Amino acid sequence: MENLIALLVAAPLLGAVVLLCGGRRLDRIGHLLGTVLAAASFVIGAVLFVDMLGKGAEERTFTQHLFSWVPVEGFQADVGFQLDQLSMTFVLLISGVGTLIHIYSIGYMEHDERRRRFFGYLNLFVAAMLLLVIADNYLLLYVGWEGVGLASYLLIGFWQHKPSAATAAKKAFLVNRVGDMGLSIAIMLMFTTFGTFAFGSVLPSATDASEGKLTAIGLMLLLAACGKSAQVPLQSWLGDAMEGPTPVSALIHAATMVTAGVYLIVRSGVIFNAAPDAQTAVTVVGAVTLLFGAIVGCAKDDIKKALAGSTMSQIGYMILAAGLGPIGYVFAIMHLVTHGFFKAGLFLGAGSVMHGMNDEVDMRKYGALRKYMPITFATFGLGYLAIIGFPGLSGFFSKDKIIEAAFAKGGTEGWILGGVALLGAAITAFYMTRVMLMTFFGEKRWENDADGNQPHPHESPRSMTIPMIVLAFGSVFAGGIFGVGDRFLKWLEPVTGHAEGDSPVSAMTVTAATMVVLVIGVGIAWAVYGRRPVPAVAPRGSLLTRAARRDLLQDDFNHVVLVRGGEHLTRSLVYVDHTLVDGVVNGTAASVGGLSGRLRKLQNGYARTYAVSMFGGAAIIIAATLLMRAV
Amino acid sequence: MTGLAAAATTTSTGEALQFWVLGTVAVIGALSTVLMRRAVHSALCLAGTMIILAVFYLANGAYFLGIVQIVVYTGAIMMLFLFVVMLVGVTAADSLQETIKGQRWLAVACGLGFGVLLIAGIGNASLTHFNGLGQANAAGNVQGLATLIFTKYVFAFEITGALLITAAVGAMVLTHRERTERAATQREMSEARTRSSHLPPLPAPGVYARHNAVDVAGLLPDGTPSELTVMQTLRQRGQIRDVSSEALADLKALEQRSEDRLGRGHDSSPREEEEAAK
Amino acid sequence: MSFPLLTATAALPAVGAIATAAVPAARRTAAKWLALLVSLGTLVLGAIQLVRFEPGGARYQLTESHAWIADFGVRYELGVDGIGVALIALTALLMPFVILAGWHDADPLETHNSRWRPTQGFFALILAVEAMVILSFEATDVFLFYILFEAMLIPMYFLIGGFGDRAHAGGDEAAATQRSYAAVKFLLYNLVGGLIMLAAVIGLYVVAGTFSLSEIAAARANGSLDMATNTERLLFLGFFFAFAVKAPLWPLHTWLPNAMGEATAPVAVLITAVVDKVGTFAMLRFCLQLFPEASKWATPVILVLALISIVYGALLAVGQRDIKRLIAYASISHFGFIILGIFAMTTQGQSGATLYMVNHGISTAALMLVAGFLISRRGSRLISDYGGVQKVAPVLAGTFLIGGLATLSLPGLAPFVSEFLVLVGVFSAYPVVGIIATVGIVLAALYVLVLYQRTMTGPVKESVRGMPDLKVRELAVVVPLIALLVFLGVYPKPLTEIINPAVQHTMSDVQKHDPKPQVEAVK
Amino acid sequence: MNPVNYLYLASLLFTIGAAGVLIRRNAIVVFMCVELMLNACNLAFVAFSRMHGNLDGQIIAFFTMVVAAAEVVVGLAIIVSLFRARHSASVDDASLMKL
Repeated sequence: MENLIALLVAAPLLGAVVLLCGGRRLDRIGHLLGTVLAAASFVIGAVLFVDMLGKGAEERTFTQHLFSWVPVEGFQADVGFQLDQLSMTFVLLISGVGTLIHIYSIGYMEHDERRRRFFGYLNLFVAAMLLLVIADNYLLLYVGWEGVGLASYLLIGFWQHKPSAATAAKKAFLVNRVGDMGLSIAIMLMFTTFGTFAFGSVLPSATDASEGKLTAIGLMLLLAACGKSAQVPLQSWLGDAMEGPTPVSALIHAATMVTAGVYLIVRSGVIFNAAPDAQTAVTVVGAVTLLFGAIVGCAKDDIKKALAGSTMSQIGYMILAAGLGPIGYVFAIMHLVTHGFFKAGLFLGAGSVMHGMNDEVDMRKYGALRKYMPITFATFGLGYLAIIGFPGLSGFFSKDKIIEAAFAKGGTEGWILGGVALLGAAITAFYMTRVMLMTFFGEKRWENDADGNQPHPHESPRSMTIPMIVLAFGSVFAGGIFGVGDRFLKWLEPVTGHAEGDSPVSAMTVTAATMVVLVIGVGIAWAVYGRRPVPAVAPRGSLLTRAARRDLLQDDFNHVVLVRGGEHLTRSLVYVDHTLVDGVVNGTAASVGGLSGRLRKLQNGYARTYAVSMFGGAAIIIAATLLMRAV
Repeated sequence: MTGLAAAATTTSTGEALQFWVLGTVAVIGALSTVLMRRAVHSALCLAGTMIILAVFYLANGAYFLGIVQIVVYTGAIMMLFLFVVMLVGVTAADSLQETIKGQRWLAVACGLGFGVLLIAGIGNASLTHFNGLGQANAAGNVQGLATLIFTKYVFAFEITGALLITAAVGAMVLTHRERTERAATQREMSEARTRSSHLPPLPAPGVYARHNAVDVAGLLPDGTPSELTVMQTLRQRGQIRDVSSEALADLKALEQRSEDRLGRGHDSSPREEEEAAK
Repeated sequence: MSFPLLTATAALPAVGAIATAAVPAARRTAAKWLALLVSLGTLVLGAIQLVRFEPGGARYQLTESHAWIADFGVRYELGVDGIGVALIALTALLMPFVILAGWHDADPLETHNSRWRPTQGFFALILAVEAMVILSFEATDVFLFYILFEAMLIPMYFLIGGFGDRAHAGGDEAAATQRSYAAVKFLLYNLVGGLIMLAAVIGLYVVAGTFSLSEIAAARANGSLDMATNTERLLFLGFFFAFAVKAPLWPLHTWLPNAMGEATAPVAVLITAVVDKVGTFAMLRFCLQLFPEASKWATPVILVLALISIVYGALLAVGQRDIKRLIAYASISHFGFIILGIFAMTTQGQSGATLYMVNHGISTAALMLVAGFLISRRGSRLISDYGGVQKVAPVLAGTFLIGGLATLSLPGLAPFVSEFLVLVGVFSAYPVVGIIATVGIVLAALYVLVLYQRTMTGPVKESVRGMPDLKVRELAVVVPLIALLVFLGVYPKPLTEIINPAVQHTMSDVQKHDPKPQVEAVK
Repeated sequence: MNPVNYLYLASLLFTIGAAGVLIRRNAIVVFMCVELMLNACNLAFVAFSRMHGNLDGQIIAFFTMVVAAAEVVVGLAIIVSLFRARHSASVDDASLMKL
């Protein structure tokens, strides 16, 4: 049974290779092939899951060693897989949501002539993401880590003819590379500290290492997580990544890839547990991003960018939870899974709306769509309720637990983190209500597109609505299934460990507070966007709004400091290379040339002159010989 | 074989006398070779020096070389030189004026330095012990050389043979002129002649001239000298003597003198001015 | 006596070069096929070497030794260790692709007269370079190596100066001027390095009394050869300078962008993927083995220079406007990594560096040759003349992207393995250096993606409209290279197994050991 | 008299010949001076032969003569063809050995 693990990756990888190398012949069946292979992965995952359930908690770790990858003396990197409860959770999420989005894409990309290639990239992504979560060592994880980065790059830039898409793709890859730098340094640190980087060796012996080393490793892992999960300060790529096709945003930039950072931190929990400073850094990053994303999400008029801000913010919750240590690991993962459902559903809903509105993304040009797209409205609405934490839906269970855990951190820290988490919940309620109201309620503010076509909103084809319905089910019930009876906690505890914090406030109080802020958030949003008509042109807004529209000036900072600064740096270096470094070389050559120009005049062409120098030379040699003999 | 004994260990008074007298002559001959303005004189001086050297060879017990020096070197090689000198122009005298700046200074300085160094080197070396050639020449000098040449140096000897052949071929190649086009037939030559401006026979040397030497160009009817009348070799050497102005100069000198005598110093006729301008 | 495999591997292309040069003017195509067949034959011989080489056996294998210049103790001594055999395999492997890629690069123009035979010359020169490079990887006699090290400049000079891109922004006149400038610069720069090395070679002979690597090593081992510290340092610097020019290391790099920019793409590949490797190879084989103490003495400075190379090369690559010069600067950055790995003096660093040499050869060849195909279509090397190629020639764009991804060391492709090994090796010995070097991987992503974005994406430019996609010949060049990149990225073990023992020997030469991990981790 | 004097004479003649090569412009005279130098060498060889008591020196002198003969043949041929081409036997006229 354990030998099936490799097939999890192999199936979609095969799909990617066949679809990308197969050429036009596969255009007609490419999308089906891709979907089938993604589904195969899910089936294998489910089989393994069932098998795993049948075993005791201690025997639930499956391993498979394929071959020795890079053996160089002490450096032994293997290609081997480890499938435990944590990985299993991810495998099911990735292959499950992945398959749904494959199905959705069949309809969404129907009119794109490069659909085959799109499915190839999607398969590549699924393969890399699965590799990431089932790798049994950090280096192989790194392969998957960069692999998803590549797939993300290819998919964001899928519509390459748009310069904005190409730029966004490049930006995503570059920012991720900065994070990857962290991961590679972390691996190097592990190698020098432990002599290995396999989970099975590093994690059990982590506590033997000095705290300084562990803090360094932890911070580097955090840097990696920031890059991949779009956390401050490496969050700037996520908003731009919305240039990609919407299924991509749903799968990669909402449900799976961006949560890889959370996986990394939870997986390395032992290291963080022993390095409190690193943990604090994680919580700070999570808390800051939580607010940052939420504020950005409030100001965006582009529906996908608003959702992207929301993603950032929700992952901030997860990172915050992961930073809390054993109190929060399980809830981080639980929120990750529920978020995977409802955020994917929301994005697919957004895609469905865009599909019906001539690819218009500005919410100010939507309005009153609930009558035209009932299924989309329903599924989007359920996702909305889930994300704001409406009692009984999945977001309620997972987010509530995180807020509780934040308070349970204890001390001033606990109060601050808990407060931030509560505030975040309020803002979440606000911006999601805003999205909901601007899109589905109010009156029509539709406009013709650039080609003058009038929008004809209609419900999407079945291949698109079915995945949305399935995800909506997940959004509604996942939390209940996981949360009731602490099923999810028991499932994951053997891997991540769990501890109950000593919360200064009771669980009931937290839940009540959450409900209060939720109502406040929804209320404000309704007051602003529900009671009066939404202007079709965005008002100037307050200073904060304007800053938030520009990602809180982060992009301006990047542009001025990194882009412009980098341009100046490279330009001046090119100049230096040309004039200074090469100048020395050419100068030497020129001076030698000048000198020989002078010396050349000695060559007057008269043989007799040359004879004199020969004769003189002979005389000098004789003199030298005599002198040598004399000495 | 009396000379042999004398050359063996010591130098006789006779040899010393011979050395000092002939050596002086040899040095003078060498200097003359360098300093004579005419190549033919240089060649003759060199030949003299070489003969003296042949005598020295004999005195040093190198009988074979002495003879070879006279027969081959002086007899054959110097004659070859003389031939070429003839070809190039036996009467041509070189200017000894130096044209390259500093060349003479440097040459003299280098020569002096070189000579001084050589002589100092020889003086420095301990060359007191003389073995003499008595033993080596015991079976005869020619036989001794032959033994060496055909045993120890046989390869070198063979190679010099090849060298000589190569040299002979090389000389032929260098001096031989390949005819690059078909030889003109008599008809073509006559046609060319007809088209040229020299239909009548070419002037003979000395026609209308005041000299009958071969290197003096004949005068054309209008009084200008025609170089065509001089043989090609002289033309190429640039050895055409121009005597056209000599007569005028003579005439002018004559007139000058008569004028001086008649006391008409500064009053000259238009005709004279015209001639002076020429 | 057994079959002289090493001599044969070098002799085959040498003979092939002469034969190709002798092909009559009218039989151009025959010359091409001949060159291709010879290079394939060499590849077979290289593969036999790889198979016959026993990783666990003696340090130098398949050795041959004949007296050559007896008076100076110069011998014709050949032998390969794991590093050499890997690089020979790389050289033999790349040549057929170089020849195939340059199939039409040297066709005579209409204006040339019929006796002009550039095609024969081009392929003969390529084979001559191959012969000399292979022999230099095999030479275990310092003098023999020196001669080859210098001699390979001659065919390279003619390849750079004689054959350029068909179209040039400044017209034929400017193209010829710049080409000859580049060729002369290449030649002079390397000759200066070689001259200094010659002095050091003679110095070594004076000190050691022999040119034989094995004899010197033996003399060092039994203590009969004890160099004075200063002597050793001077000799080391003499050797290192020549290799640093060839490699090239900052600030001796400026000849490379000119040479690679002006040469045709196959020749540029020859420069950076094959000839320059001789420099880094020689650092590993000669500098470390002959002068271990001096190498350790110079390490800090060399590490700093290598770091500068990495960052500086990458930054300059970002600032380039010319595709080929960009790749050249990228190569400078990569050579910085290789030198860093060599002088980290850890097993991982040196194994990684050797692997890097092989992988860089393949990845640069892939990227450069595709760039060459691109340039040959449009006749311009300027990045700004392209845009949206992806739309009209997707296969070309795809292969270009894969070449670029290999250049930026994407995991799963071969260069990643080597780059990571180098980084780990450096980091375990010099953590700060390792961290700074890691910045290089971000910059690598920057220049590759900027290049890809500007040429391949965006709206289709008028000038690239109707550009044909890769043809069969071009695919035959690119696809095997990419397959190899993937294979070596996933399963580099066959190579590392050959390289590791050789690196162990080098490590024992310099008497260094890998630092021990602080914690004994459970297994 | 000491036979070393022959060596002094030889070096004197050699130096004179060398000076002649440097000073004279007429190719034929230059060539003659070269011959003078060769003869001076021969004299030295003969004297050495006597000094060492074997005939090797004479052999060398003999070979020198042979080579000189060959040299003269070729050299004069060159002078003649040079003269034909340039109508001059001056060595300074053939000053094309410069850029």
